Amino acid sequence: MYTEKVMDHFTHPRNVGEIEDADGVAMVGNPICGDVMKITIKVEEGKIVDAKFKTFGCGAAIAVSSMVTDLVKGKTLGEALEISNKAVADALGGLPPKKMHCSNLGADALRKAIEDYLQKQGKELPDTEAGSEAL
Amino acid sequence: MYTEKVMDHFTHPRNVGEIEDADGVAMVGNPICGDVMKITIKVEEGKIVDAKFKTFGCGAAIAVSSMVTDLVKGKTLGEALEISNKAVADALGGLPPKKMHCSNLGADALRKAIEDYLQKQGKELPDTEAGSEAL
Amino acid sequence: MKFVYLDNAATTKPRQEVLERILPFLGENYGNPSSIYSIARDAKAALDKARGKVATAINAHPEEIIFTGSGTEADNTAIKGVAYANAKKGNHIITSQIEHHAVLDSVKRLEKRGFEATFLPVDSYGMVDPADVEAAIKANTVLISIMHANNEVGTVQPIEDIAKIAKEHGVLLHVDAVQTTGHIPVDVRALGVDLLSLSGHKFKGPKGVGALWARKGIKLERIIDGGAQEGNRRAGTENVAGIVGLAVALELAVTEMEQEMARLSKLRDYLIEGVMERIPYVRLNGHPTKRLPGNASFCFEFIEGESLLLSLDKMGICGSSGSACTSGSLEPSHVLLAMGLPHEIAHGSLRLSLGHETTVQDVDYVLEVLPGIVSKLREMSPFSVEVSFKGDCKCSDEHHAIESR
Amino acid sequence: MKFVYLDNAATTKPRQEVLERILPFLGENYGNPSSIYSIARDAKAALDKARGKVATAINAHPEEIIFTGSGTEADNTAIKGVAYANAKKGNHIITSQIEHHAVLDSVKRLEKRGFEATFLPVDSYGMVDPADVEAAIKANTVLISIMHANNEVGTVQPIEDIAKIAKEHGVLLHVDAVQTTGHIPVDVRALGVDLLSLSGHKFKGPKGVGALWARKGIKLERIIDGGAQEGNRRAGTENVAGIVGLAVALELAVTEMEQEMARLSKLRDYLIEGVMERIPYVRLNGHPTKRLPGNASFCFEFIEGESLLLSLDKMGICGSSGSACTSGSLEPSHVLLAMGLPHEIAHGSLRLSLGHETTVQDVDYVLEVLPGIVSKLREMSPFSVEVSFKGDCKCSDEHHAIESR
Ligand SMILES: Cc1ncc(COP(=O)(O)O)c(C=O)c1O
Ligand SMILES: Cc1ncc(COP(=O)(O)O)c(C=O)c1O
Repeated sequence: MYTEKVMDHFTHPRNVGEIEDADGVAMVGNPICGDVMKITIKVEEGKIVDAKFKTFGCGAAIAVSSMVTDLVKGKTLGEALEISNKAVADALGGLPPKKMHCSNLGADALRKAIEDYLQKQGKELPDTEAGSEAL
Repeated sequence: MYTEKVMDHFTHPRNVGEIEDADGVAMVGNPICGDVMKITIKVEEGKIVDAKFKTFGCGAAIAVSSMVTDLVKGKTLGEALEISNKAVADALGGLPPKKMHCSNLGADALRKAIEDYLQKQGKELPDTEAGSEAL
Repeated sequence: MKFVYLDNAATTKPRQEVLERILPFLGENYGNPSSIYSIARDAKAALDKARGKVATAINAHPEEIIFTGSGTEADNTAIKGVAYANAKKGNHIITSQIEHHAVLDSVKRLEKRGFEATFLPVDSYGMVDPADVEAAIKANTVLISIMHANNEVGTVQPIEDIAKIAKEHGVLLHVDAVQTTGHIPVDVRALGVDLLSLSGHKFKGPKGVGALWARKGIKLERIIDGGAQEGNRRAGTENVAGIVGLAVALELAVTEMEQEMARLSKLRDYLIEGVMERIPYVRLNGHPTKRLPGNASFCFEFIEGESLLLSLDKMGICGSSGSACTSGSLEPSHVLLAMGLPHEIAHGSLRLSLGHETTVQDVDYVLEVLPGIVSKLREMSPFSVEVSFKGDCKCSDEHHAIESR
Repeated sequence: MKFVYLDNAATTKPRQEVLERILPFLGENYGNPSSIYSIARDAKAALDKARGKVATAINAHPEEIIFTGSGTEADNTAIKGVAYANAKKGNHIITSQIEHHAVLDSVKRLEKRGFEATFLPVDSYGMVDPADVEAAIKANTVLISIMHANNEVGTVQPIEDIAKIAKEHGVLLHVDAVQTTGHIPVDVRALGVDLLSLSGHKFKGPKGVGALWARKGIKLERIIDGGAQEGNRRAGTENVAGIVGLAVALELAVTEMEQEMARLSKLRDYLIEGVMERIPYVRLNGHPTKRLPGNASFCFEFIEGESLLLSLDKMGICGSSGSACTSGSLEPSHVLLAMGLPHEIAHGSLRLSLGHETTVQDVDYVLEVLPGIVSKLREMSPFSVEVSFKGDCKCSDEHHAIESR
């Protein structure tokens, strides 16, 4: 069902928790559907220096959360915004087809957390392709 | 499926053949249905002294033919007329339900052979119960 | 690693005795029961013997037993078979919201074919109220189908009471006894029902073979047409090995039933109590006493069932969940929802079903391992933290309103 | 006593290799493929592997394979499944008079549900004329179902030609390949068909498991409703052991096919020639060359099939007959009748079907024993004597008029 990579991230999830003085916070998903992801990020000089997650959801949802928080660390906001749900799934060696939609919310959560950060800073969310340079 | 008695009569059928100068002959059944029985009898002094059969049909039909010709030998015509299809089946230890109707024609054949004999003699078929004494 | 199989409601390990009795029919005794030569007659005799055993086990007549390819097929045959054969009498069917999909989907199929259906609600224990059954009966009702015990939460239904009502109103009653046959007494005459489904793999027989009992005289249309097998009620060359295996397994299960019921009920209660004691924010699903001897079903708040199952699997424990993720659908278990559980609680369900091999050591191991797993998942959950701050368990209602902020 | 099994068209002896591969799934590997823990995933993997093997064997995609509980169920699923799912397009179905009852009775069931059917005739060899198929197609025709080879007389049908016609007219074509799969090449793409049924026990797999291949994109309604197994196309816990066994058996059959076809065809012709030489008043049923490698089917005039079978059984020879007595109905084989044989001749049919274990010694034994059995039964027959007096075989027509005199 799940790849070894998924099982590794599920069994040993990276970056579990909440950053107390987070610069950006987001929670996506819906408990009614069975998947909720909360991401907190710490931003320094345009770079994500830390990211943590808390997730209510299936194995895929947890692995995705772990992977996305791992992937994003050290990236600029622009780079981080380029990470797609598909890229996270690929980094995990793929997800079962039926999990691609419901549990693959990592990139969405990350994006919302960045949005939250930018909003707090009074900045606009950049147009991903063109605007990433501006950050 | 079949009792041992049926299989015995099927494997070693008694009285196969045709009596050449038979006193009574009958053929019952229908090849379209898969069962035809021909019985020839020899009558002496109101008694059936010999009976033979030829049968086209299934194992049950052959066993029934063998059994009825065996049962009837030495019997008076009256006694012979009392033999029912059911009695033949019972003598064989029973027949599978679906064989009771299509293949259990021995007594019918015997009766017709006796009728044939009586007709040739210019006699009437007796009323089985009451008339048997008269023969 | 330890291996603790607690998913006996999903399927069971075939008994060694079953395997031994099956083997000849996968080898030397390969005759087709419909043929007439000696090895075929042996196969036919084995079928007859199996039919007799199943009949004895449920207090029925052998010719009332129809072997099928699964419990699901038995349910389909009962419901569609009765509905079509009795369509002139009426076209209304009553069932419950907590039936297995084999029943629910059969009834829904009939709805698409012009039949009418009522899906009765259940109470918070998953119990059908016989009064609801009676109230639902209409002039055109031909069939009621209520399960003997529910596969997810283990609640045993008041079948005798429903049977009395059905009889009074001249309506046929089908009972899906897939979870009860071989586990608790199933006596078709004592229950007073008209049709009953069972499945081999639920009582240590092989998978892919079931049986439908239909009271003599009941009109039933075949759903699988073809040869004259099974008294013209189910066509297809018989799974002789499977049928023999089912019958042997059922015979053994019935022999040991009284003892096993006592043993398992005790073990189940030990497990339930142990879990409830050790883990906060947990609910027992199903009826506290009127439940299957082997069924323990819980909802753990703030966590999701699939990740719970995966974590248990890592520790060698096999269980199941009504979470949407495990069913392949988007919705959590229709049974838990029908019992009134909110979606997010239903997602956190765990069914541990005990069986013949389950020992007290197995249960102890679960009690040792499960609390840690639940804690770890809760630590990972965005909800449990809030909860532990607030220190009460009512917060679950708020979850409906969660949005990204 | 000698034992010569010549009823391989009825069922076959499972291979030792099949048994060995099945066993773990009746024991340690008992997981339910729908569950998520490790032993369940093993069962799921075994199913996937089996699906892949079957797909490879018939040149299909794995996800196009639906495992069923028999060849009969596969036929039912194909015919009813397509008919219901495409009911909006049309309601006319074309089939032949010589189909297996699984097909015939499925079509007849649909007739009772408002569908319309055409049952095409065959020639004296049991061959369907593709021109008849084309002529029968109407604007509302949605499905054609023609068997690949007939089970009684072995005639192989011109499926490619029929497939071309079906495609031209945009009508789906189902093929019952239960008698051909594993015996002669079955390549669904080369045949150009849309659905195809097969059954495990006909090629040395276990009984009670079959498969339907349905080309991707074909709308198919389930006939067994319930769980989401088999891609939502056939509900019910899978017969994992049976499915694994079917796949292994098919794989082996395909590997050996070329060699076995050559060997069996030779053996079959040796048997046919031997019988025709040694026994008078005998007819070969089916096509002389376009026939299954293992099928030899005869009619012996003046005698009845069941008594022939019983006599053969006494000598350790297993065969079958289209006689009414062996079918449990009052009519002899519908196949022989459709080919124009009179009833009384059809009653005297004998099918000897050769298989993997059949040796030349077996055939020699039959050739040694059969003439004596036929003679003995003919001596007992009221017809054969007349015939031997007359010395010709036309007399059979008179038999219709026989009455007691
Ligand atoms: C041509 C044909 N179709 C269908 C079937 C039915 O298959 P099964 O025996 O698996 O039900 C058979 C064999 O009985 C057959 O020969
Ligand atoms: C209550 C109930 N009914 C029906 C079924 C279906 O039986 P089977 O698995 O044999 O298809 C099951 C099990 O899956 C069940 O638990």
